[in-house]
Amino acid sequence: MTAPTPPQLVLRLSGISKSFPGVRALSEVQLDLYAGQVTALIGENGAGKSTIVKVLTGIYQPDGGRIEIDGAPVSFPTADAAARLGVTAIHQETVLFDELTVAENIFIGHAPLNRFGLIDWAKMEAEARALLARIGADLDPRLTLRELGIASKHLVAIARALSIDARVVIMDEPTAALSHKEIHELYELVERLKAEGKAILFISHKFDEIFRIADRYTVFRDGAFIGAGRMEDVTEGQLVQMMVGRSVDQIFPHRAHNIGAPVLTVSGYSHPTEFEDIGFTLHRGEILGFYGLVGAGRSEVMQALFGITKPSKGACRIGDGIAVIRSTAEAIAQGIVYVPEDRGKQGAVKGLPIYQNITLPSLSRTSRSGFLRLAQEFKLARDYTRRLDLRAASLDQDVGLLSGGNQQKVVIAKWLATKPRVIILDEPTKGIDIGSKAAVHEFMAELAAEGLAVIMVSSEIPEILGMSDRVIVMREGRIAAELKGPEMTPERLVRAAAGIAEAA
Amino acid sequence: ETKRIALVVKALGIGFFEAANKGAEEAAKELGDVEIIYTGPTDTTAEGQIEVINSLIAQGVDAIAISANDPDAVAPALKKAMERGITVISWDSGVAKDGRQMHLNPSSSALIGNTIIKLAADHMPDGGDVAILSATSTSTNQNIWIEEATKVLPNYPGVNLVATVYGDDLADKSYREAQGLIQTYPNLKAIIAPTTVGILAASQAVTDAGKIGSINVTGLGLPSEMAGAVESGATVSFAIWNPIDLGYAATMLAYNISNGAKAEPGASIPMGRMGAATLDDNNEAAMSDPFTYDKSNIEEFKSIF
Amino acid sequence: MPDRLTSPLSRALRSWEALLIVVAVAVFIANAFASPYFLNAWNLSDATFNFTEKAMIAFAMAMLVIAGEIDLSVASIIALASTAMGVAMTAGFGTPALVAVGIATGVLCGALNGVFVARLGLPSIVVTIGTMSLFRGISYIVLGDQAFTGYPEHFAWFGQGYVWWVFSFELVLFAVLALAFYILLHRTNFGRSVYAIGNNPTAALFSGIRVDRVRFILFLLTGLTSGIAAVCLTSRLGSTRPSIATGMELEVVTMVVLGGVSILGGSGTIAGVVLAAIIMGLVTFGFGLLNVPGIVMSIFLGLLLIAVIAIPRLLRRRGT
Amino acid sequence: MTRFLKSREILLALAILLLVAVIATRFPAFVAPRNLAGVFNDTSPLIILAIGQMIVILTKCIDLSVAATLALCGMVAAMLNGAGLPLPLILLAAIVLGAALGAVNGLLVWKVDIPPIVVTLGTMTIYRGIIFLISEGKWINAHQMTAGFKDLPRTEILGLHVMSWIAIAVIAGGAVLVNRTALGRSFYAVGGNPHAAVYTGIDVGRTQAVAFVLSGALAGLTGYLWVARYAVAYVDIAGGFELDVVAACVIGGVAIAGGAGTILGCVLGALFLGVIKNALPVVGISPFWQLAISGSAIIIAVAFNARQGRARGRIILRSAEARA
Ligand SMILES: Nc1ncnc2c1ncn2[C@@H]1O[C@H](COP(=O)(O)OP(=O)(O)OP(=O)(O)O)[C@@H](O)[C@H]1O
Ligand SMILES: Nc1ncnc2c1ncn2[C@@H]1O[C@H](COP(=O)(O)OP(=O)(O)OP(=O)(O)O)[C@@H](O)[C@H]1O
Ligand SMILES: [Mg+2]
Ligand SMILES: [Mg+2]
Repeated sequence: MTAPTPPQLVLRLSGISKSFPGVRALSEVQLDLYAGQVTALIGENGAGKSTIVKVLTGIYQPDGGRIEIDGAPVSFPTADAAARLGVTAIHQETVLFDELTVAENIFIGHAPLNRFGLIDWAKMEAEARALLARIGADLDPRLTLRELGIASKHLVAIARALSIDARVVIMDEPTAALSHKEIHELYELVERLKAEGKAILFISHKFDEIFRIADRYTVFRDGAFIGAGRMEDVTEGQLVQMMVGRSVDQIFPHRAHNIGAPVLTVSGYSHPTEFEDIGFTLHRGEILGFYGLVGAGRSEVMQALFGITKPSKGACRIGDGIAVIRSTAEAIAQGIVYVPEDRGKQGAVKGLPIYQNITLPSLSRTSRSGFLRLAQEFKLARDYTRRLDLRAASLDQDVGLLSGGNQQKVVIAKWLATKPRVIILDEPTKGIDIGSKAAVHEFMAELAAEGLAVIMVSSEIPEILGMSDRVIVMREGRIAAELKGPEMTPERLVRAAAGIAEAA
Repeated sequence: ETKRIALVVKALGIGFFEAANKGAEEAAKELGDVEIIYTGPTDTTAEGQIEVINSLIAQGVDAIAISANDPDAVAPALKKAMERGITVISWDSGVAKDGRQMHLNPSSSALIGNTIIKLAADHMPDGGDVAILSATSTSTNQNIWIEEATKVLPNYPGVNLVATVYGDDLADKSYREAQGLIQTYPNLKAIIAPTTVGILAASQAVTDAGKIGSINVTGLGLPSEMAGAVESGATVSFAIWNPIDLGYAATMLAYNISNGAKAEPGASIPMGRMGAATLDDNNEAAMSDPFTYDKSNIEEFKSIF
Repeated sequence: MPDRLTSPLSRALRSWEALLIVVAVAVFIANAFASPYFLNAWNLSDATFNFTEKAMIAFAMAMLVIAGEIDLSVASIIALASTAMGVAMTAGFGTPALVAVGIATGVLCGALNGVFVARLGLPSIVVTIGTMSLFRGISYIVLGDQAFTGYPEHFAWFGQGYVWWVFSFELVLFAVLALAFYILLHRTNFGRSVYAIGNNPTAALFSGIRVDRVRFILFLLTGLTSGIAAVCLTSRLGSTRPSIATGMELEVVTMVVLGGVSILGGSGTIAGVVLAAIIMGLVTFGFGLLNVPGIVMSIFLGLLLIAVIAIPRLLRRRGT
Repeated sequence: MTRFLKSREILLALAILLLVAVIATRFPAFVAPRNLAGVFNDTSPLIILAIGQMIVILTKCIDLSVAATLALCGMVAAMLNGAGLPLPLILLAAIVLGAALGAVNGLLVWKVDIPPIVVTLGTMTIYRGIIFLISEGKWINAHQMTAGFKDLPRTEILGLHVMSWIAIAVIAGGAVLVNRTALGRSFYAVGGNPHAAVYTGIDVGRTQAVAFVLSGALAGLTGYLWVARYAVAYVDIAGGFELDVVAACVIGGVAIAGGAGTILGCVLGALFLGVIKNALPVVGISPFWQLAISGSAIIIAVAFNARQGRARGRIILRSAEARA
């Protein structure tokens, strides 16, 4: 084993820490990136991967630690500064401008200028077209971004990152929303960047992908550095062990599968732009998993069931009767509740205290003829927070001050307090720590055992396989497959979600 | 003990009322035991005047002499003032009858109405179209003068009143309204503006439109403000009574009534150097005739008010 | 886990309302020293007319702003409601009918705003800038340069009458509405949903709150209180002109913001608005007693508005 | 440039043409080139202010203090004229003072983080009050101004008044600024998605402050023009004009939530109001109708714009993406 020349160290982070109110996102982590090599950053949700990306691109200022480029200490006070020092990133969430054109989104902040110092639109569009071609995206640079779907937006974000001539390229889950073909084009691009000698940081939850393109790995767990090394020296099992700190199959609770009568039957649900011909049946005591890539449209279907988006056709039966759900209030009255994916925007009402969050959908029960009764509210809140083992200073603490996992508990408590028949959990463990995650899983199992019908939307294969009785896979707004029992293998899930034909 | 007399004006900062205040101070000096409180809202609203009146009531002033923005809206507040023993008179722009003890017109309304038409007619020997640019549509005095002017119109054959528009005593709005008149009525011979803001804006508009000589702007204005227009020829002549005299007379009347003079029909109440006011059936009196200014005398007066 | 972190008392002492009480007391004492006429029951009673009508609207406006909306058309609603009363009076209606017409016009105007904002989803600031012109514009079309005068004698009571001793009808109505809005905002499910919507409209919708219905009702309430204020103001002035209450919307919004209601929605109390109303009333009255022109008072109020919002923010920044 | 000609602008232009055509059928004199030039000239202050306001609104702010800034700068210009300052210096002073007043707004928004509507509500009364304090409430009338001071905006060059030319220059400058400069594009970015703007290295607060400075400077310039044109300065000039300015923006399709709007739309919005204002007296409709008409125009415009720009939601179905 003789490497011709040892790879050159470009960027070194050491002792980097970052805290948010109530969360220590990074504690003294380290990370090395080498020229011409792909380093995979691995860790569970909430491990701090995106946080380190933001530190590296000047979005967040670290609380402590050193950043060195070519051995010289540097700092990134703004996003601009990071770009000037040759660091560029494709961020996990698409941070783009809906009202601007594709070309502008790619070049905003460093648009090509003509000799009068004015933006040269023609040149900008030509360069944008070239960049898009380079990543194999067939997009008109003059479209406004609003007119694009999520995958195309993601391609624009990639083109933007490449528009900066950088030495360090960071990709935070770049393939999560892309189709099979686009993913392959991205891999080729990564190879080309490598050949150009760029140092690449690649973040992904997909092991096949990591083993395919990465040269090195770094593992974070709960904001701490766990280990790093070369890919050829490690197995998948070892990486998983490092990521979670215990073996995988212990995570999920064992549960009896007592599936009862149908509770909810959906048929032919469609929407002009978001989903088409969705149909399934949900039973008492069942946990039905919904799997798909991010942007597959699962959340939209769930929100239609919950009365937020209106389906253009389709029917829905609850128990024996046809249910017409025109508003969330009607959904709740019918016993359907939805724990949304976006906790910050849709779940918790930050600014209101915990107990008021919990009683919000149950006010009709805690109040008397429209007048609030605080004692009743506290009683209800106490019951459910105790059941979910919520950690907070008091019940009238602002929800916004709680940690992510505890906020999620508040949101779940809020829905359980309505005593529903069907509970839809959209990415219920996204971004919450391992301890809370297990508690949520435990709790879901309990709910099903009590006879509730549960729908769980998740993008994590282990969670889907570990918890569900049955899995529906969605792709681009349609049901791609329904799997149960022995059919439920990671392989088949991934194939169905990505639209790859079954292996013979 | 000094008498505190409040001179309440339509809005602070208007040249006409500043001049009236000079007259009030003159009266105060002459009387010796009078303190003038010169006050008013900063914009020409009735609500603003009511707040001012309320604070004057609270201060327990001896008399209020007001030029009202709205004859009816201020009446309840003034009634309250009278109930608390405060002498209330109106001057310049009047208050509804039950809201004051007497009203002092700067001149007789009929005379003013006639004067403004006559000023226009004198300089249009062949007759033609005239239009009126007034202050706000709610100004009592302007409305009465316009009414009087329309009454005497038949005496001026050939003078054809085509429109009455309102500039709200805002320079820019009056300017635009004047512009509109010039465009709409190609045969317009004169614009009559019975308000100092309006006549200024109208003469500016006529100058800007290049119509000096073909459209004569006339009405009521202050010599100091109108000197330029008379010089340029946009205005041949205009009229006004002396606002200093008006402020002086109002102060004298307020003082005398507050000291026991009875304000009732037929009564004659002295107003210092201005003689005496004789009240009519509505408890109204006129101060003096309007005085006409033109090239011959403007120089003399423009530095006075 | 305890239900409450701190006792309500200690919380109250550190609140915005405490700051306002300090300001109010300071203004009161300053006034008492500055003018010998200030400490007089009748004068103080007269002073309340400076704020009662605005404050009635401010209560409803506070709820609307807490819910993240705004209504700039309130003063124009007063003009239109007053005009409608004038029309009704000319048609020979009696006092009770006049009151009903005024209030009903207010509610209708509110409903129109509500439809545009809650049903059609248009931004309330723009819609109400539009209806602000529209409503007053209709008054101008109806009245032009005319005025309605000669309201029935009984009608004067709403703006000029006294319930008992120095307590005017308007002052009593102000107190009653303050109590009613206090209960509505702080003691009912409806009030709770208003806070939820203001803090996070999406999450409120996801929690089963009929967000649009709540918004619609809030616009009805500003319309209603504007209608009530129109009755009081028309009665107090004894006449209707289309220019009635010009510019009042900004004073109402100032009162609401000064009262500690966040213009971004989500927080604020009725008590704060009551205190802000009293402060604004005392300031205008106090300056009035010294014959300070109204515009100087408004400089003071403008500075007060920016200062009371800026100072806590600057202190917090230095603290962290 | 065709890219900026969205259908919204075309429709608004058609609406204005239709309006003018209808007026012309009854009053042909209205469409005489001279008269149209007059309408444009009368609308110039509104156009200049609306462009400043649009920039502020693009960044998700609002400037309610424009009219007060205008009035204060106009008063100062008139007073400086009285003090004998030469005209170029007066113009400069008005613009610089306007920019400074805008900077006060901007700094309060940027550094103290007070919501723009509250800041400008406060400064609007403060600025007006300052006029009262410095002028002692007195008017400055035509005869107290020098001829040169009054003549500049009404001097005619190539058939248009200087005031119109200034408006045209501001339109051109504004178009270059927002379409062709990095700063201009950052106004859109900041208002369209402040969160993403941070990721592209744009300082949101500073950009907003710059927008206020620009709006203030334009208001300062307009202050001089206004006072010179109408030959009078007093506390209340342009009272309530801020609402006309916001209305012009809204009618022109500027999104009140920020991030969307064009100079052309904004100019058309101002012209729409200008034509109505000028046409009513000509057509013989009582001026009392003007308020109601412009109010209705605002509501129709905002309803129309909202309908056009209605968020289409996420586009997940591939077939739907092409159609969008
Ligand atoms: N702005 C913030 N405020 C508060 N907490 C934050 C903030 N950003 C991140 N966190 C918290 O920091 C921790 C690390 O988050 P981070 O986004 O870095 O995780 P991640 O490894 O990227 O996870 P994922 O795989 O889900 O993207 C999480 O607990 C998260 O809730
Ligand atoms: N068209 C889009 N434009 C911008 N962002 C989008 C778009 N579609 C999705 N996103 C963002 O991508 C993230 C995840 O996508 P989303 O929640 O839509 O997935 P989904 O359709 O619910 O499917 P799933 O739940 O299967 O991931 C969210 O942060 C969402 O805001
Ligand atoms: Mg991440
Ligand atoms: Mg989702």
